[in-house]
Amino acid sequence: MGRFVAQRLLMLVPVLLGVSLVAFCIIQLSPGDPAQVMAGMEASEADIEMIREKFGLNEPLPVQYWAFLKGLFSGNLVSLRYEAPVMEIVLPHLKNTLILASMSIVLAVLLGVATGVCSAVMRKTWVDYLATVLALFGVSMPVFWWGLLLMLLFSVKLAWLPSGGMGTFAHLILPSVALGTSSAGIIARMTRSSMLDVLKQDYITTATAKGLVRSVVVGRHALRNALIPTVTVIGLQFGQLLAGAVLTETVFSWPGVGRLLVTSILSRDFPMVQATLVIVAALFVFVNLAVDMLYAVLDPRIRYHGR
Amino acid sequence: MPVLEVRNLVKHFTSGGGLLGGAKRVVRAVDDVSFTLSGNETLGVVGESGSGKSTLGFLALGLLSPTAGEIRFLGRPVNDLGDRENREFRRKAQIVFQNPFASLNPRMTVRDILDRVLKVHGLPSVSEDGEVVPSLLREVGLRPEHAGRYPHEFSGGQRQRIAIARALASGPELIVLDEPTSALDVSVQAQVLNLLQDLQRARGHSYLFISHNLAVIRHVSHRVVVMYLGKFMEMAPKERLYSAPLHPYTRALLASVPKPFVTDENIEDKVIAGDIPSPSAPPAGCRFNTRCPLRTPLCEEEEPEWKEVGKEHFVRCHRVDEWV
Amino acid sequence: MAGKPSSLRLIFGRIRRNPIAFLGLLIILGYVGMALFAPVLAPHDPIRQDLDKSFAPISAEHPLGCDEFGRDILSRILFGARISLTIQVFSVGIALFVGVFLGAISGFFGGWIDEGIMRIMDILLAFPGILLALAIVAMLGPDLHNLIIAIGIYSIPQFARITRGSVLTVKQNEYVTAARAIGETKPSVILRYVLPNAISPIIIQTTLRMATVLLTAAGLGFLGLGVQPPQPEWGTMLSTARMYLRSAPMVAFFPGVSIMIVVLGFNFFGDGLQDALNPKLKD
Amino acid sequence: MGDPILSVKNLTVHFHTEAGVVKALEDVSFSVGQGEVLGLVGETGCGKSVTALSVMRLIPTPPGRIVGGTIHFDGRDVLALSEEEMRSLRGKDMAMIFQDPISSLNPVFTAGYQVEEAIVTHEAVPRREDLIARVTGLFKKVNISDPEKSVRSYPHMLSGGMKQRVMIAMGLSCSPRLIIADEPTTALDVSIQAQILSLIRRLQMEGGSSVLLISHDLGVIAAMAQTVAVMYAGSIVEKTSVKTLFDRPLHPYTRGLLGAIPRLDVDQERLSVIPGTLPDLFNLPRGCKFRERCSEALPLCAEGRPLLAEIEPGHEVACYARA
Repeated sequence: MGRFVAQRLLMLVPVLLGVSLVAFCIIQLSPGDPAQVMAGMEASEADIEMIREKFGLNEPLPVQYWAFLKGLFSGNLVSLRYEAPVMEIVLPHLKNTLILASMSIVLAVLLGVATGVCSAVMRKTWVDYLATVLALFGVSMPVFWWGLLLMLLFSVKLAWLPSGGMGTFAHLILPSVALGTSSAGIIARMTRSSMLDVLKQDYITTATAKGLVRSVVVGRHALRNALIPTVTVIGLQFGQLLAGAVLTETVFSWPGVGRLLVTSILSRDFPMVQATLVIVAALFVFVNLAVDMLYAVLDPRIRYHGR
Repeated sequence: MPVLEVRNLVKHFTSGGGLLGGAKRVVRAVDDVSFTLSGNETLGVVGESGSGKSTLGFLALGLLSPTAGEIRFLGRPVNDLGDRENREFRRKAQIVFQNPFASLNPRMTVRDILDRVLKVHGLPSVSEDGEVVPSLLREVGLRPEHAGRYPHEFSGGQRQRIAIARALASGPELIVLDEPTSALDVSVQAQVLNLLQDLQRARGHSYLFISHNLAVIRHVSHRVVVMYLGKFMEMAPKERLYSAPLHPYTRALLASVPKPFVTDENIEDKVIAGDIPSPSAPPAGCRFNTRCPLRTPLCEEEEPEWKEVGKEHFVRCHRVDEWV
Repeated sequence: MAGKPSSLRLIFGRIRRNPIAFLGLLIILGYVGMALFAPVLAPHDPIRQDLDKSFAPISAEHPLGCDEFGRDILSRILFGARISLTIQVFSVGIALFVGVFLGAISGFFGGWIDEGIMRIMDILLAFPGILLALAIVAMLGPDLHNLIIAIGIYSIPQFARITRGSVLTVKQNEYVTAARAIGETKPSVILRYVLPNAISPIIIQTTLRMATVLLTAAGLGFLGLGVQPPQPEWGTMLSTARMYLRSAPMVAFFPGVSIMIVVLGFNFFGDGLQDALNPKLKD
Repeated sequence: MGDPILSVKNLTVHFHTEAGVVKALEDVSFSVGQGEVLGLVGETGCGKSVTALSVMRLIPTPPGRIVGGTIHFDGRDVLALSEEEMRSLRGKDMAMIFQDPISSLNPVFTAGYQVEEAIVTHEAVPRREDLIARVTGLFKKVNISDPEKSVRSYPHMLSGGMKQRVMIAMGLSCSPRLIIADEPTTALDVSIQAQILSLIRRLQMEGGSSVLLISHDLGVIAAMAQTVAVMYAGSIVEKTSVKTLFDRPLHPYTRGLLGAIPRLDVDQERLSVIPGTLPDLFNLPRGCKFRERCSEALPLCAEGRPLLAEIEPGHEVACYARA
């Protein structure tokens, strides 16, 4: 198991380097002069020169990349808008996003797995059809519009819940429901299909043939196996939630990393954009690593052999 | 000149290793085997799982490259053929697989399947006996009207006939048959085995017939070789191998097959004890020593020689001289 | 084991018998019709402003009412379908072409080619969901072309992965080895034996991807990073309508509903297609 | 022998699929006596596995449906039992061993746990140590190497032969009166097959259970069974003692089958074949199902289905040419 973890960690290195390179390129590959892009169209020649100086844009690219990497962690990379080291800004926002995403994933998993299991067990009944349609609705709902609808109903019309901002638990409810809906739908579909797959396996017949009650056959023998592929999907959904946060946070004025990213893009705060992208991607990569570990716990075949 | 000559052939599969891939494991799938196959001859290769018999077939066709050793096809080394020679080799050496449900492209009609062989080798689609595809189909006992159908419209036995027709299409000198009847029912198996024998009589090609079924091997082969964990244990003309087997493994194997008639013998008395060891960790010394009832201390230490004990009869056993 | 390939008629029959999938198909057809015939169907110019009619309610002349600049919402929705369909077709087209190519050679050849391609895909996939598209748009600047490129690139890894997986499965089949044994060249093995049998998951992914792509494009529009106003892109329309949510909620309602229905159509159809192309899940 | 432990009468099973109705079983009747080993032999599609699953009431429904006939186990009407009554029968009084030990064990639970489960479902075993001791004892009984370690092993860590032993231990755990073994050695190597067959035989002799043994391999049947029923396309065509069947087969299909087997002990110039293929189960022909492949078919054979009839004492055949 230790070696398995070490192996996975080592495989992350090139991915993380690649991620930082992509973020770094965002400025470099923009059409035109990077300094001009960062300064904006109306900037004076002097402003542009200052930016060029400040970000070392005259240096050769590898040097710039190295400086960028160092700057990310040393505090040398400074936000144009906040005029503070990027990390100092990103990390508090990240915490807020994690609160939102965690709540959403909990909702999505509870709802999705339960729906998926019911759907599979009651296959081809009205329960299954209803669950299928609901799940597909969930997947198809544009998160920003769904958020607006929820806000319209629960805060504008009914005034039960706050329409935006962060503070109490009540503030968390609407954004996390809006954000988690689509993931719940995807998890439900995945659970259903892997459950159907597992229910056809020979070992399920074996379990029935030895006289186990149906609930044990389904709840223990089938679910345990069906969860293995579902866990991967849940990991990927966590990434989707981080990304979906960009939209949800904008709708609900949630002070998270998603909104930070959008405002930074709109205000051409490129160091901020780069830092946000790197941090979110790195987080996602580590979540996937954690999912791989969980996978190994669930599946003894991987636990002993590695993959 | 023999059709196929194999000398000291070795194939190792390596898994793991690398930077952090864990302990390197080497499976010695085929370990130092030699044999020849003459024209119009059938060599039966029999063994249990992990014996390396299928790997041997793939090696013989150049579908896998050997770790060591030499394969000559019609006198030419297979390992370093030029482009043209390689094409020639592909034309003259063919294969029929075990599972007729997986060995035919489901998206091609029977005609397409057979035509492709002709096209790849630039063979004419019309010969002096008329069109090639219908005559191939007739030859394997199908009807020419079947040409326009897709594989899934046929039963397992019929599909295996199509696979055989594909192998015949390029006029091969050697056909490797990799468990060609193992997926078929007994009554269909009999049809296919008879067909294979008829085709050999008519065309004179050679078969390398791979199977786990000792009775099928007896029925079709001229000579038989018994494999165990990558090694040849015994090779002999069919009559000798089945009437006077010398290797303890061959004997035990023959005894443990349930016979289709009622005997007074008990199945209990015929059992070879123990599991087949993993091919990635074969026992030292003689590979059969962990299960051999006649094992001596020597068998656990030293690998026996591949000895010729009679005409065309080879055995790999330390104690073979005691019962020759 | 190689299953029997389902004929088009059989697949269509299965879709016909699946009400959800069939509804999806109807929605898609309706949507494509809307996009194609928008100039004929639309009662008004989608761009021309008429401030007198600002927030005009639903009427015979303006079946869905007017927005803050007095533009006819129905016409904007109809022309919006054109924009979304354009984005969908071109971006999925790019992704399909590049992704299937990369996935096929990756899965077929394996080894370092596979390692290399898949590590690059891993890097792209490390930016979840809309983020990669967002980053690319941020880099190139927001307009229709860049949006198509951005969404196209962000969809490539999905197609590459699906294709690779499918090719790996198909490659196991003995008919692929048999093709090598009769002397087929590698390109011929890929094109004649592997890809035709690996196509089902790719088709399904294409349908489902159409849904995701529309959501992403609309999302970018909503953030102000998509197609720019006054173009009637649905997400962009929502973004401005949002400011009048309390006073004129219907203006935000219609573009949202349009997005949802079309996405639903593709998801319904894709889901049904999944069942129709994989009869193993059926009895 | 007394009353049979299992008695199946006129069992008819249909499968409703997208392509039509498969008549998987038609009027299948047989019985298994106390302590008897009945062999059910036939080729793919003959319905032998469907028969086994029907007895356990494990036919997936839909698409499968038992449309007619009765199954009595120890005098009780199996088809009339409630689901709960049936459940308490399964694994306790009748147990099943499946063909493929690799896919028949749940990969995420240990071998020992899966056997434990079979016990605690039917019996109250208050102490955990007793339970583990009992499972370890079962593992010893079926000759699993290193039983103490194997109970804690996951299925993928065991060889195919060992997995099948675990399945047998599971089947035996509550000392069932009937064991249904569906091709128990088909997935195994020859040398392992011999081990498993001899194990089943030893356990059957010791425990006195009855066995319904299903196989396509006439060799396995000859080695194991006392009575044999030969199935073809959903019907039993011949039923008699194992000795009579191999010495004096009467049904043309049985004869053809025996002639088609390559022999280990004698040279055969050519195998005799049964021409043609299995009839389409979606669309069975009128008359005898074997008629189109039969060299002895009479005009009568196209008229109706021949029924199983006792042609000589203890020898039943369904054939007009023998009547």
